[in-house]
Amino acid sequence: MIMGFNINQIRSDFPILQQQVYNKPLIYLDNGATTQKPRVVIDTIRELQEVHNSSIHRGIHYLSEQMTGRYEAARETVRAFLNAASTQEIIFTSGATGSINTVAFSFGEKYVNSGDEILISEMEHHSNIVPWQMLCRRKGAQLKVIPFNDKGELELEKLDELLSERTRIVALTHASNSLGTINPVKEVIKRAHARDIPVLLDGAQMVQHGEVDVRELDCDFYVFSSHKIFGPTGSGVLYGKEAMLEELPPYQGGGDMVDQVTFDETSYNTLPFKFEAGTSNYTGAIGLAAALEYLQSIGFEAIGRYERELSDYTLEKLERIGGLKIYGNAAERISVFSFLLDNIHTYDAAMILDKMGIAVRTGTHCTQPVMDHFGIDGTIRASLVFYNTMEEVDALVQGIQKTIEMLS
Amino acid sequence: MIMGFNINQIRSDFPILQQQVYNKPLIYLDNGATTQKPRVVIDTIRELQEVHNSSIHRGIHYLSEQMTGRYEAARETVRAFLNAASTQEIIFTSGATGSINTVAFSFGEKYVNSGDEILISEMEHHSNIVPWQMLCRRKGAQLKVIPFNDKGELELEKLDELLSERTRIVALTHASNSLGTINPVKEVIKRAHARDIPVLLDGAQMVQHGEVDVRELDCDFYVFSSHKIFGPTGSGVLYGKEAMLEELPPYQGGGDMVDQVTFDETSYNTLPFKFEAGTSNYTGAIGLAAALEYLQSIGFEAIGRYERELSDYTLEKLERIGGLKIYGNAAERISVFSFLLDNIHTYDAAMILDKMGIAVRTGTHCTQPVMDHFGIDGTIRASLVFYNTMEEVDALVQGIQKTIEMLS
Amino acid sequence: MTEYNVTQQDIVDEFSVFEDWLDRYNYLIELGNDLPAIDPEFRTSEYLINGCQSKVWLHADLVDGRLQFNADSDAIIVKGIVALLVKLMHDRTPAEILENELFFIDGIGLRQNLSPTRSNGLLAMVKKMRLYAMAYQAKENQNKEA
Amino acid sequence: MTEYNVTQQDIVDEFSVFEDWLDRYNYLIELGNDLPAIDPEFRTSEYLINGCQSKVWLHADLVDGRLQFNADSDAIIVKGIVALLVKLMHDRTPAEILENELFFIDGIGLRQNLSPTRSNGLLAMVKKMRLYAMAYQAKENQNKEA
Ligand SMILES: Cc1ncc(COP(=O)(O)O)c(C=O)c1O
Ligand SMILES: Cc1ncc(COP(=O)(O)O)c(C=O)c1O
Repeated sequence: MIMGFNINQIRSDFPILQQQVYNKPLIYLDNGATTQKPRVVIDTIRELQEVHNSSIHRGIHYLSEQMTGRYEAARETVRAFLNAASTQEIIFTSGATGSINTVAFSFGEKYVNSGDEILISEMEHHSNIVPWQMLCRRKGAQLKVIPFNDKGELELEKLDELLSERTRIVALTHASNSLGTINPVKEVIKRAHARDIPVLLDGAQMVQHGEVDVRELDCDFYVFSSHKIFGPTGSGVLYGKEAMLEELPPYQGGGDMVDQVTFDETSYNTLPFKFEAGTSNYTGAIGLAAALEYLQSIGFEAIGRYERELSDYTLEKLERIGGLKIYGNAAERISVFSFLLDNIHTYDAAMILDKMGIAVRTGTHCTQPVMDHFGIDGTIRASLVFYNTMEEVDALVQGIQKTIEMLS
Repeated sequence: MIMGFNINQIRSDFPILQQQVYNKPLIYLDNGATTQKPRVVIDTIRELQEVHNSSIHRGIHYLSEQMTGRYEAARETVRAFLNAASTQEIIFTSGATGSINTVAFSFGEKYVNSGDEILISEMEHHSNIVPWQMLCRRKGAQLKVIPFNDKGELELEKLDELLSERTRIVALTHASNSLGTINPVKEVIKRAHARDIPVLLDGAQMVQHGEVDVRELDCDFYVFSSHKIFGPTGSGVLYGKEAMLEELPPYQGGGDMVDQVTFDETSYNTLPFKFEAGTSNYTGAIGLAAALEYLQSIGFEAIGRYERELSDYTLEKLERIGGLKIYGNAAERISVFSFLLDNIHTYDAAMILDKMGIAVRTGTHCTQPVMDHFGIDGTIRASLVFYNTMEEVDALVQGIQKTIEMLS
Repeated sequence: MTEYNVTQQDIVDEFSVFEDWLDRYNYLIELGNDLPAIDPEFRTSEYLINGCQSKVWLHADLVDGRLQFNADSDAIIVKGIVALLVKLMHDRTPAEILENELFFIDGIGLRQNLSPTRSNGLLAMVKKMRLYAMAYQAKENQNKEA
Repeated sequence: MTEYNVTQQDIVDEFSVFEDWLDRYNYLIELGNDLPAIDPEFRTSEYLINGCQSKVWLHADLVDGRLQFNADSDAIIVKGIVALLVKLMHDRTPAEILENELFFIDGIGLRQNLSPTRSNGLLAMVKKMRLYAMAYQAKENQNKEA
């Protein structure tokens, strides 16, 4: 029992967790793909649409005023969550993918030229690979890759030789969505900064598992998705240091991101609006803030402690299953577990687990290079968050044993 | 009375319209900025989050399967709404701005080079100006502009000389958000196509007012936003002819839009997924489909007839107010009215109307060139949709008269 | 009812005895294990239907006016469904395949497995089986005319 | 209560007689009409605080240790609020302006008009008035030290 952490209470906050599938209680272990929403988030979105809905910024009427206030308050909530220096540094986007594409384009336009290098890692999600590849192709730059070892840990000893005179930016995942590894990002940032190279961290799999302090990390950019941290879909965050964001050209053009527009010349709005083109997803942003406040009400510390217990328990149980091999055994990890069963196709396993009400994911998890590293096609992935329980882990283990039985 | 069109019934479908502001009934005439949501949309979003929420595509488990099915059904609903030839032509984006930026980038990368020309009009929304300006700057191309006359009608007689050998694309608003003009888009498309120049239509202000048939129009691209057609925020649509979309490179990189990823080489997914990078806003897309189905249940024909009556009534009433000047008097129009009051600052007028519960918008409406055309700073805009009433128009007229009284 | 549809109905009836999903899967696994592996010469990229999450291989010939299917999958439950499809369509005339609706998949509650989002290759395989039937039928008609 | 705050309280009391919003606005319009237009030399881009939806011009001098404000707006209701701010802060020492909280705007229900999203220039104007006070105070302190 974790002090002040009442798992039954917490589960009752999530309507979907009360659900049955195929007449079995839903055991939702696909949180790496997307997380479920607490009632307060669902209610906030409903209330916004029933009582407050209005386009934000520049509206003088009551509704617009109210909604603008709540949108900007949401920005402050996100700022406090990340401990950013100012709300100017918090940009609302369509998601982590949108955030990374924004940086890849804007930073790329300004700072990346032919012959330059972009450094990523071997364990990146496609969303943190492809935008950089597209940039490299456009600019004639080169993609370099920090490899990981068979435990799924970055080979830090290779970092210094990979950081070169031509490296313009390092883009690294804070936590891996397929290996579960938490990367030593502070060390990477320190070494990159020693050479004046900025660092983008992909926090899509980190923020829902532990507190993040962008000033303590000293990262230059940080991105995450609302839907993976118990908030609504279609919303995300790009944090950037103010001085850096000031220098970058805008990404998308449209309403709200401009100051003056003529056909000859357009001047852009100040931060953060310069990067928020068009009618922003204000419902999404305010819903995200509701999710962050919900987490705060439980307490990140309590959540962290509970998840560590849950994670240790899961690892121990999985390791004891004969014929099960875990991919990703880093010392520092989130509660995300990729594994394979001897001679069993992942698709077969997932089909059987599904019919027991257990939702896991199979495939490459958008990290094909991780699969290539191990020479495999994909894995089965169980990803847990703080509303999952030891009993659900037991059910997963039983499910896996039954699967092995059926398929051997 | 329009057959089968019960305005009281319709108003009761929109919870927010029952609202009071400053103890006065809300009279919401800011529909050009964003529209309100019927209960069925609000309920659909709530239900998706309470019962079905799951990431789509590639998930084998029950929830993912269900949600994927609904997402792809939403695509079919949009296809039918636009009468597109195939669901491959329907791309879900973050909004009209996101859609236009997608085309400006992808089409621009493929077809626009130094010295080429992009043709837009003088009445475009900033979202259909700035992305093309940014493209022109990047590629050394030139932005050309079809002017409009003082009634707010495109000067079509100038079109043929503006379409040149170097014109690569025409991007034109279907209906103007500040003038109310419905443009003769079929004629423009015909003349552009005669020279093999593709045409993008910005339907952000059209789709909520009348039926659109992309095949009849024969446009090459069509874009609109969900939040302006009674759907949720953070979602929008890009229609593109399949053969055209096939040719274009992707815009954003990320999960779901790829086929195979290695660090050396990435191959892209098929349409429409090639243009849907990252976890898509599936809640938004399904909510949009719910809004379209709601409209279908009322009937576009009935809506159109009612809006024409409402529009004629409004115009007649406004024209009778002494000292009120309307900007935008095109023969073909949507129910959007921009006006100024003699010697009265728009901000003062909006402040007073607001306190009477009347929500209008003031400013440039993100169409600064339209304001420059008339040499004004901005207008007051009342924009109506099918849930507005003649009584609300009367209240607006009274409010304007009171405003004139107070400020003269 | 056509003989083809009788076969489909038989499959549905066979499955109706299983109340539990896992029993149905057990039966599919059995069927999958019983289906001989595809000839190595056809287990190649040329005959591969890539389903992203599982692979299916399919080869078809026309012998004496009847389609001879040879199919396989790397996932055993998928292979079980493949076995059912082969059981139904193997050694049939193109006309039989084209004139009868495929209903047994729905009837045994496996429709999900034919959804385009399952990315298991089955939907593409069913389409391909019909395509083979169409192609061979067209060829036969041509021959007749010639 | 400081004399500065007494003035603020007076403004709040004055407004409390109006029950209706439109009456309050009528009063603001009167105040706006009564405030003399800013000297043409200050109605220039140099003294402009661009609020996007309405414009505000502001100029300040220090005469005998007291701030002399000269301000205007193109929107009359905004100008009414400007008149109230000038009424309060004009001919005050920098210390008075800096040491007292500004509460009357809230007290008369006009806080909305000071929100950053109103883009009417008022928030920027209030900030600028305080900045002037700070700058002149710093200058005075320097002069004393020198
Ligand atoms: C004509 C027109 N085009 C484009 C847009 C941009 O739409 P959004 O802000 O939803 O992206 C708007 C609305 O603001 C519009 O009125
Ligand atoms: C590590 C990581 N980065 C980026 C993403 C992309 O997030 P989204 O799809 O929400 O844009 C994901 C999730 O899919 C992820 O796990």
